[in-house]
Amino acid sequence: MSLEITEPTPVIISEERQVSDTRRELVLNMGPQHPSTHGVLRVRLTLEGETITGCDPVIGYLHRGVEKLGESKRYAQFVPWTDRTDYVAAPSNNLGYVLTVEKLLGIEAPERAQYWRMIMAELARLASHLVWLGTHALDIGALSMSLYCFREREMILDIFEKFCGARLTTNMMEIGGFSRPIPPDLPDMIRDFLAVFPKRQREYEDMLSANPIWLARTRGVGVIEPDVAINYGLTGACLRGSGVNYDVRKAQPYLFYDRVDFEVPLGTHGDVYDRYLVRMEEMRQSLKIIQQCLDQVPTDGPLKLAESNYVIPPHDTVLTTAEDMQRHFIWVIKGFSPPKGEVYLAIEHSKGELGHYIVSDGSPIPYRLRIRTPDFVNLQSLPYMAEGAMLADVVALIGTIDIVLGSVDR
Amino acid sequence: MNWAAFLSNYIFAFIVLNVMLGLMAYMTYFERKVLAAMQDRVGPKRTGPFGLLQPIADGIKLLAKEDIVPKNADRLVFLVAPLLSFVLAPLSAAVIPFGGTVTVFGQEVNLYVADINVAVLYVLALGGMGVYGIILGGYASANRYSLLGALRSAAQVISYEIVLGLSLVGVFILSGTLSLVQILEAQQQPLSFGGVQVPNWYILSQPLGFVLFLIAAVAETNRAPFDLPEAESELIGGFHTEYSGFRFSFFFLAEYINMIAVSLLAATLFLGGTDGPIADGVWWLAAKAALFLFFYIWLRTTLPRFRYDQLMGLAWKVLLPLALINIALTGLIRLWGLGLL
Amino acid sequence: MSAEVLVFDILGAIAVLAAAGVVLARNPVHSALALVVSFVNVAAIYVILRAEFLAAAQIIVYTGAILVLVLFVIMLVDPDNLPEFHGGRPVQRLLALILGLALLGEVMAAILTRTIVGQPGPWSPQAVAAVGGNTQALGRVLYSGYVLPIQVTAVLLLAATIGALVLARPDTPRVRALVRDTATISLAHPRGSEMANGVEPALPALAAGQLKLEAGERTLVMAKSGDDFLDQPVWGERHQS
Amino acid sequence: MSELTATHFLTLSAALFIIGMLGVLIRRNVLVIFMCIELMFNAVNVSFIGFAWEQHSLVGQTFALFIIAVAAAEAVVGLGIIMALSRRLDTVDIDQVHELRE
Repeated sequence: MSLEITEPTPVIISEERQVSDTRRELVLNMGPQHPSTHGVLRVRLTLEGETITGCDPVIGYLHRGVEKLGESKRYAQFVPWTDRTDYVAAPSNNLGYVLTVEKLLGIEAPERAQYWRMIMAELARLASHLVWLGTHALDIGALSMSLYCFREREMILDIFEKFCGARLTTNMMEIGGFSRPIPPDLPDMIRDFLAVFPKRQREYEDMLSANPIWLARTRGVGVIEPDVAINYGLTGACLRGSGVNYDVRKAQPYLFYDRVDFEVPLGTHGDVYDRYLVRMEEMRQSLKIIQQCLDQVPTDGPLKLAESNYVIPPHDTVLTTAEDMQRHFIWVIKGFSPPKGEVYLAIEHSKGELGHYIVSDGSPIPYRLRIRTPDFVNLQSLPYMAEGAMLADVVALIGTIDIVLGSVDR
Repeated sequence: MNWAAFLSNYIFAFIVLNVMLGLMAYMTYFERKVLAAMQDRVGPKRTGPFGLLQPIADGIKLLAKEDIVPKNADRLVFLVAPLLSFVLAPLSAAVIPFGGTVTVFGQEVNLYVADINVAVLYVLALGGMGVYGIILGGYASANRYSLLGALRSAAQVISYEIVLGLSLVGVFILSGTLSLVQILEAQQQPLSFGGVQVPNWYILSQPLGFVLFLIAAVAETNRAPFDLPEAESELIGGFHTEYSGFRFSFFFLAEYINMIAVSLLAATLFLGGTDGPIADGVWWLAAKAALFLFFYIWLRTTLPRFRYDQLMGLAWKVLLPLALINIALTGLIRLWGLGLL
Repeated sequence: MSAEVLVFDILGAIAVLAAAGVVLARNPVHSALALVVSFVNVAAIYVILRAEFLAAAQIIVYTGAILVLVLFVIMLVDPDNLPEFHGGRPVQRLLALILGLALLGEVMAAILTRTIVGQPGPWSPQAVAAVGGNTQALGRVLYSGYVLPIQVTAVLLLAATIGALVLARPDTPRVRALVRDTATISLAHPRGSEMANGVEPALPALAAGQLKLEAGERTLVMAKSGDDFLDQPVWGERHQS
Repeated sequence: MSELTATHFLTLSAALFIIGMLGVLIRRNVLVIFMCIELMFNAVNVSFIGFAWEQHSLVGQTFALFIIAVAAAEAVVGLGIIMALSRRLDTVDIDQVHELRE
């Protein structure tokens, strides 16, 4: 049979449709290579003069089939993949996956490890919010904000690097705790950061919060009513910006969030400015959480769950004791096989509720691995917000839902 | 024909033009350095000592870049448009007085290229003509979106040109003339204000006019919070999207020359150009112009961008009425001053 | 041939050629460009005729504003579907040409055989210079004998702007017409929606300490625990648009 | 002809006026017609200012100023009409604008 290769139909870049005798509608294509779409997002806008009448985001340019990959990797091998989804807050992704697997296995990391996991997750939240603020302000025109935000983010990345060797793709969390010891001067490094950051954050707020042009560009733009936010399934700052009180750390506390005192900021108008305020306040609350964790974390104690065939035995005993060597050998070759069943666990990621749903058929490889990333869901509200907005607002709207295409497309 | 006077004036004009072009080149360097300093980084320092050769390096780079002309572009207009805005920009330095008259080799040389009666209107006319570079650039690149971007920025420049003109009427009322040389002289006699020697600069007697002029000047040169056309290139396609190579640098450099020209104008009109507390001279003018240039860059780093409708709304609903009120007030004060009221 | 006449002739020739270019150009944008060249040269001629203010006014108003508006309209009217060059019937064109040449002959005859009548007015170049220049002299003349025409022109310009606004007012695009009042959900955890419709979600009764951050004029509400404000959503004024 | 006299600017004015008139008669594109009208305005201005120069009086220049103001007003309204016209009939060919006829 002849394999005729059909000429690919040219992608319609723009055409003008005659809507009514007097109005002409312009279809405009923004992206996928575009400075302010935070990655490879393409937005097809239909315009009427200056106002947007239709907007549909086109995604999939960064789809790597992470979930399908999950069905061919053993549980412990999949952790590096979780960094690559939301590459801006990798520790949070690791945490989400690892906690879900531990829930499936019915085991729990030692107390010291859980505290350190909380510290790293909150630092990841700060890093992610700094990237959001920098790019959001840059899109709306404040050039220097991105420079200042990335200067602070450097300090966090240095902490990650000291802790796990990598800045971005941290791959720091393992099932059952941490296998590497905590560097002794890490707590002081974090305390220095906690001392410097509030002053820097006040600098950001001096630049933006009361800046008339910033207020003009963000107030009343992209308003989402609370009920609409819930119906769209929005989570994180997008939901709390409209005043709905739902934070996974408070609703379903995991790790030791119930032992830590912090507050959840809620907006009152649900526009871009409110989401900006909510995220800035979240940064301050994260500082408070990290401070309390640093005070409460036991300075010694096991970092890794000991005898359990779900956990790789510690290095020092592998070579000396036969039993550990054998366990290490089986663990590496075959991996461990969890009980049959399914599990869903959600954590409060910087962008919203990050959920992992794993179906295990008892084999070392999960039967189904579903990752519910927050910004994929939050992105669905873009058309709702964009309708009726001005053309120049699209940039602000993309910034306010804080999407990273790695986790949108997976 | 008094050849000596003509020759000296010609030489002076030649010097002014070259200084303007040189300043323009080093304005890019100055901007990148100041921008970097404000953003906690270093800025160019590889090319030559302290990166001083950076403008030359940029120039060579742009010369080497391929000069693409879009297929169905309107060739002639496409080629002329950047030249138009580049050539018109330095002309407005011709009316700016760099000093009084000085004798060099026994020849009377007055330190301004031309003292025409309608100097400020001449500068406004050049501003008005500069719009053509933008419109024709957008039209000629044959793509629908750079055309829309060009029309937007043209509308912005026209609206702010009106505000610019009206904001200067206050100064004309006080100085009674349009020629910059006479305006400079009018600012030089210090006012004795309750015993205190206060320089009679128009910034003191025309604060509102000064602020309006500043805002309109920033908008007129498509800079800082009003740089929508540049941002527009992300959304709609600014007028210089299709340009590349040295042709693009004409647009790019025209912006800088406009900035320098407007700064010189602002320094002369409102801060008493070459008039300084100790020794009057062109260095005072340079210092004041540098102050304004720094202000341009400062705006660029800190302020976010206006949206198009806010930008136009600001011009027509806020600045224009303020300018008219300023004119009325200055007129009344002037009449009261002359005792006619 | 004094230098003045030479310059005048050059400028005049360019102006006339450019004017011809306006009529003959195939693409309206090119004819607009030709008109710009013609106006600039005419402005230069005004300077020769010692009317500097008029020259500046000509460039600012004619080329700087009117022609830019014309270019706007040319470009907004989608220049590709313009009528074919010289669509008029050839007979009409020929007739127009003959008519034009006849008129030109008549006018030239009148010009060449004219006799200067009336004695020269008061504003000799020396008098203009004494007053301070063309602008000052023009100001004196305008505001001594022509105050009424100025007011009339002002009213005319006002009428023109209002007229233009009415003409160019875009018909309102259909924008966010729908009022979004989907049923609200009571929020223990978002289980079901039994919100009595018509109940306006109000700001929750706030305990004293909870209203926290005075950001701009916008206040953030700080929730201490997961089940604060769960009875109904926190909401400012409902967005009717 | 060595000295600048009235005939110079009058011939220039006449030439511009004739060209403008021909343009109005010949061309079918409303916008070009509009530009030719501006050209005729300009021709009149040249003669006004020429006479002001010759008669040593500024009255001519004041009239020229008023003409510029009126031309601006006319241009604004004229272009508004052209815009509305082109939006409704989607053409700028003056021949097709004949709804008021018959």
